Amino acid sequence: MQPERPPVLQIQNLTKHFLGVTALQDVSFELYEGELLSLIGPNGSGKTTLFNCVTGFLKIDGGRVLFKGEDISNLRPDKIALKGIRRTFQDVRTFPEMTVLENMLAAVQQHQEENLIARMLGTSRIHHLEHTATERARELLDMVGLDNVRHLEARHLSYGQRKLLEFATVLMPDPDVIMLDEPAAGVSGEMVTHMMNHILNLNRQGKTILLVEHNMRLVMDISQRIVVLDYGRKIADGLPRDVRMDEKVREAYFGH
Amino acid sequence: MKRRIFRLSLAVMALCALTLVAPVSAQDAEPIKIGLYAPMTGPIAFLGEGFQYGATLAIEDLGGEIEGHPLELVVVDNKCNPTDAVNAVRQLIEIEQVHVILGGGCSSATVAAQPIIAEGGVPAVSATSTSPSIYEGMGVGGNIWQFRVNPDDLIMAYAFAERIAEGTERIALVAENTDFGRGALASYIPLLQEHGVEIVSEDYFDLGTADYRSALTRIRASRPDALLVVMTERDGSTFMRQLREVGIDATIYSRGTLTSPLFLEYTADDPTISEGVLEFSFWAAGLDPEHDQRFLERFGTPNSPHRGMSYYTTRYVIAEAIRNAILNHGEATPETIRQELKALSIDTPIGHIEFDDHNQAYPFGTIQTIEDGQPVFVGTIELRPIPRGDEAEAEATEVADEEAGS
Amino acid sequence: MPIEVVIFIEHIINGLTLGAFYALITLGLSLIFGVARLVNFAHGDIFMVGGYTLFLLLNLSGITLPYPLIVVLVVVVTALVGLLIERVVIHPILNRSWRVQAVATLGISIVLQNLALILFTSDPKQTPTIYSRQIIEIMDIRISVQRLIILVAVIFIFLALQWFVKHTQTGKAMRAVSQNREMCQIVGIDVPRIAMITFAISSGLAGLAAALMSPLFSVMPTMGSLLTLKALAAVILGGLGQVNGAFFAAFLLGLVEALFSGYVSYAYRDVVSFGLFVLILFVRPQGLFGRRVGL
Amino acid sequence: MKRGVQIVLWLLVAGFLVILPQLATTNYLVNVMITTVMWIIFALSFDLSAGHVGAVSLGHPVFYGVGAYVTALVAPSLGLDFIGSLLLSAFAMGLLALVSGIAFFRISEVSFAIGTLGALIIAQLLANNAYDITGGPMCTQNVPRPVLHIPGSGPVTVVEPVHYYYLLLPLLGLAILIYWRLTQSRIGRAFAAVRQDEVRASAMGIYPKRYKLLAFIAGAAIIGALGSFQAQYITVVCPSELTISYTLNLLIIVFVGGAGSMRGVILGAVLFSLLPRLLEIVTDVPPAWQQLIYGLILLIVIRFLPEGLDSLIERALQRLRGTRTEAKPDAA
Repeated sequence: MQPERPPVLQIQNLTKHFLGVTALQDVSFELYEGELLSLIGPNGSGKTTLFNCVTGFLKIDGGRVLFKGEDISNLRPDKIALKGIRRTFQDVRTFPEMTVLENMLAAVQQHQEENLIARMLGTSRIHHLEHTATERARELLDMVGLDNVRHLEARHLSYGQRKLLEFATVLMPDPDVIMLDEPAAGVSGEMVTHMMNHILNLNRQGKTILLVEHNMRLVMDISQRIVVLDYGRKIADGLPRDVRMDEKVREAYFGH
Repeated sequence: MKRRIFRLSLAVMALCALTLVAPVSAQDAEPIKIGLYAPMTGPIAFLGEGFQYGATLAIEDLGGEIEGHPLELVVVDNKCNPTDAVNAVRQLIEIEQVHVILGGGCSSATVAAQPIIAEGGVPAVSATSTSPSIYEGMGVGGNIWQFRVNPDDLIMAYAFAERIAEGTERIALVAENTDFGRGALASYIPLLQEHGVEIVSEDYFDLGTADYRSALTRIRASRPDALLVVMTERDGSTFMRQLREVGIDATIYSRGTLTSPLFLEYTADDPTISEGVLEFSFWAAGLDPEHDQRFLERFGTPNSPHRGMSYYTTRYVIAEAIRNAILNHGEATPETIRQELKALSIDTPIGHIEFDDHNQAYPFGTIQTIEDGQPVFVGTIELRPIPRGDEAEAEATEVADEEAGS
Repeated sequence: MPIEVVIFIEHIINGLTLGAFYALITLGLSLIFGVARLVNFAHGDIFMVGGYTLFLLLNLSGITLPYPLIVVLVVVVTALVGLLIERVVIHPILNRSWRVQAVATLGISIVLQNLALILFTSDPKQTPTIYSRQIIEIMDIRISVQRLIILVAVIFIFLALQWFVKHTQTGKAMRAVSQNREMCQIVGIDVPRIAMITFAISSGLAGLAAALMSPLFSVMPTMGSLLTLKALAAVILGGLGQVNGAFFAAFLLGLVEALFSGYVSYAYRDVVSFGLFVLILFVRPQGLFGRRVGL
Repeated sequence: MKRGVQIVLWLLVAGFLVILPQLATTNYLVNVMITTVMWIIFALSFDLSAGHVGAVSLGHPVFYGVGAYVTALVAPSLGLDFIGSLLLSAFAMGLLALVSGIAFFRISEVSFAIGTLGALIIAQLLANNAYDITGGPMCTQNVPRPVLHIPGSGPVTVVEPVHYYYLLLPLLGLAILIYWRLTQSRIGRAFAAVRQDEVRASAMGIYPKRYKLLAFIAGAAIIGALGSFQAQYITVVCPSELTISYTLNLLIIVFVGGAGSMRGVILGAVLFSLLPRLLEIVTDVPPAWQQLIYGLILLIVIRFLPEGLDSLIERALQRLRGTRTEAKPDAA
């Protein structure tokens, strides 16, 4: 479908069991550079499990995950993050006792590859990095409209604000792949549009995005391609309008 | 909020001040301060408590004064650890400026306090620390300020091991896992072996142990003729209850406390528990029955080795040295008290007290038993200086030969 | 029967009674952890309060109460003490992190222990009952009736607790809260109230343990300290919050300790039990009977 | 605060600490100062993991006690001097923390806390029972005192508490420096991230175990050195150096002062060390009452000042600066 662009993320025959229950069965698909791909499916279809398997939070029982051709199956989550795959969480995770700005800065620990001693002594290079990071953080906060609350601790933010903050932190290191787990869940209608616009803008700037969403209608307009999961199996993979018409998808969603 | 807490803490402090500060009676002559450092909190607070009882009663019996100088007891908590012991002793010497120090209570505290006492130049008298290792450092060993009234484990083991060996072939050793228990058994084991007694088991119990049955089952299975029990009253009473429950009928030798009035009170519901126990110590209830009675009346709790030794040490040894210091030197200073301790020669209910060149005294060894639930004083044994260190090995055989010959 | 076998049986009995001691303490501790995620370092001190209550009730001037009535009174008193502690200290910090709560219970422990030291001195108090001196002899094994009472009581209490959480309204709510606290708040279960009731029950269980066990030992201010740590080890080994798991872990600890100290050494007994505890955690971080919690 | 002002303030504090013992009239007071400084170091090293990465190691005194034993039992046979012994104990405890940390960080939160407490109990029992090696309850005695080689004069054995105090001060400086650099730098941010949400920290490329180990090892090395100092100061090392009551004290200090705050922890340690002296001297409060008062203070602070006494200072400072204070709900 996007033959001229190389795949960034290849998911091959991914299988995962929980205490004998199959959560994912032989799921395969590719994510191409610059693509906005949505992963949809009813509750319990294995979307979040797949996210956790790709990002290393769950051990994979079968199959593998390739990132830019390199096998990253069962690597530690932090290593996968440092390779350039960043994710958000469905239940919104921010560091509650850090300020908004500190939350942003904490997202670029990978700039600190050099040894701990240098970091402890605070060499001038570190100071420089810190300065650049702060500038970038403020740009991003400005974009999502949180710059004015940057000195507030995250626990004092509203739910919607925290979603935006989590979204912004993912962008901090300028990752190759952005994985968003239901970014619009639990926020008000106005905020949903707001969020979807941000995602669309990001994709237009050339970012590769993998989006998990329960609500099919939300993603129809913005996605370039859609993968549908049901009971841990891939049941459809294609353009939004094709998927919408797919018999199996309709059955999974509406029970016909 | 701040104000609320401030007020609260003020209230707490005021409360403490009101209830705890006792009015000090003013007398003309300069008061003489006796400092006591012992564990007053934590799992072995009972030791410190006992010391305090004994010293308090002794001061009361002295009429609260010596030659017109009022006596004052200052108590500090050494929590039975070296750090707090150093703190406590420094506080006694430098802040309270006491004239003489009583205590230790446990050897980790006593040992750590030694350099501070030597450096501070205040005489210190130990009444119950039985660790042989303290002997080496005292007197000619370097620390001229430390004295010890009670005999140490080696001195006692020399006298008692032989008694135990009469009629005992197999013995099980039981001790609390402290300097007291470990130290005593370390002294007895080689001597018992020398006398040809087979040691069938050796058990150490941490303080506050609740359940002894597993060890007792094992000991019963190994069929010893005798047990040597080295425990204080508190753990000893629980141990003996369970020993009777399991049904071990060997002779019980006790090094410490199993026949003391305090022990009998702990086992008052079943006086047969310590029936027939043979106890070796340097203090026994029968030595001074009238005093035991007074102790019970004064504190509502009976006498014990710790309580008694603290009393006698304060009442006779410390008080006498203070008196002599005043009479012979005109005033009681740490230095004059030390000189008079060194020169002391006095007959007391616990025997004749006179310090050797290592500042060690040799009171009576005592033997006591329980008959029909009552303590029966069997008699005293004369304790003597014993060979130590390098000479010990050589002389040990010599002594054995001598005794074999007599 | 050969003597070795009799001795082995006796060691097993020793292990079971030791396990029963630990289990009695562990039940309440595990219950309150399950429901309120509270690590109660003061549990052993409430046990100690129970011991002193028993001592006072046994020595009432003039009246001699029957032992079963005394046991009930001790349970009531400790449950009330628990209620008081919950209201004054725990309740206001119910939503704080477990660290803060644990430190608060340490504060309670310090206060209770020193209060006991001031009120009763460190002299051990004896609390013998007519059963602690009655001894039964079977196959050359001598055991006091009090121990048998404890063995029977612990099983009875365990079953009663099972019934309680399965068949009563409060019990069911307790179980629900321990399984999913957030969900309970959403469906309208009064979680703080359940936590309060659980704390009272847990304290009552500590009191019951004291009323049954103290006659064999003695009552003193520090009697609960080490026991709390052993019981905490059992709670964690059992899988945090799994009351049944903790119960069996307590017996496991008792048996291991009895056999080790019976056949090898007493001085190293706690090295073995705590060493075993730590080693099992390395291999199974979720405890013996706990399930690994996912993301 | 401007960097310049900060440096001046630190210099003032350092100067004060240097002059302080000269004001003391007795060795007892100097000893109180030494104990106070030791508690500050002890508490700072504990707070590194408990307050910053959220791993409450209730077994922390293991590194203190074993560090002391290493100096008492091993250092003399290697012929090490004061500094050498300190380094040996620090290194040995850092290594022990690395090895035990790899195992203990398999478990977390409550299990970690109780598991490490189990390790402390084991350590104390071993020290008590290994009679032939450690002397058991009779302690390891006669640990050599530090001998300093001052140019111009011969070797001098340190005996006076004042001199010990000056030997201890650099250790305090080092502990504060390590604590400050670890928690104020970007590493500190990673610590906070790990404490607040391990899962999210991993998703951001932070390996939680690495930072937990870092805090654990740094704390262990500092406290190992302090244990070594203690051994050479008291000259006796007993199993009671591995007591649980040290853990209790640490928790009181850190939680009354304010976990995760250097100022709070130092304040807590100073109050903890000086309060009993005041109670002893001013009102002659018996020891059991003292302990009772500690317990009550702890409960009162936890109830009314969730973030410790430090939050009082923080509020006062904010008022001083005139910055608008954002309402902080009492939740931790």
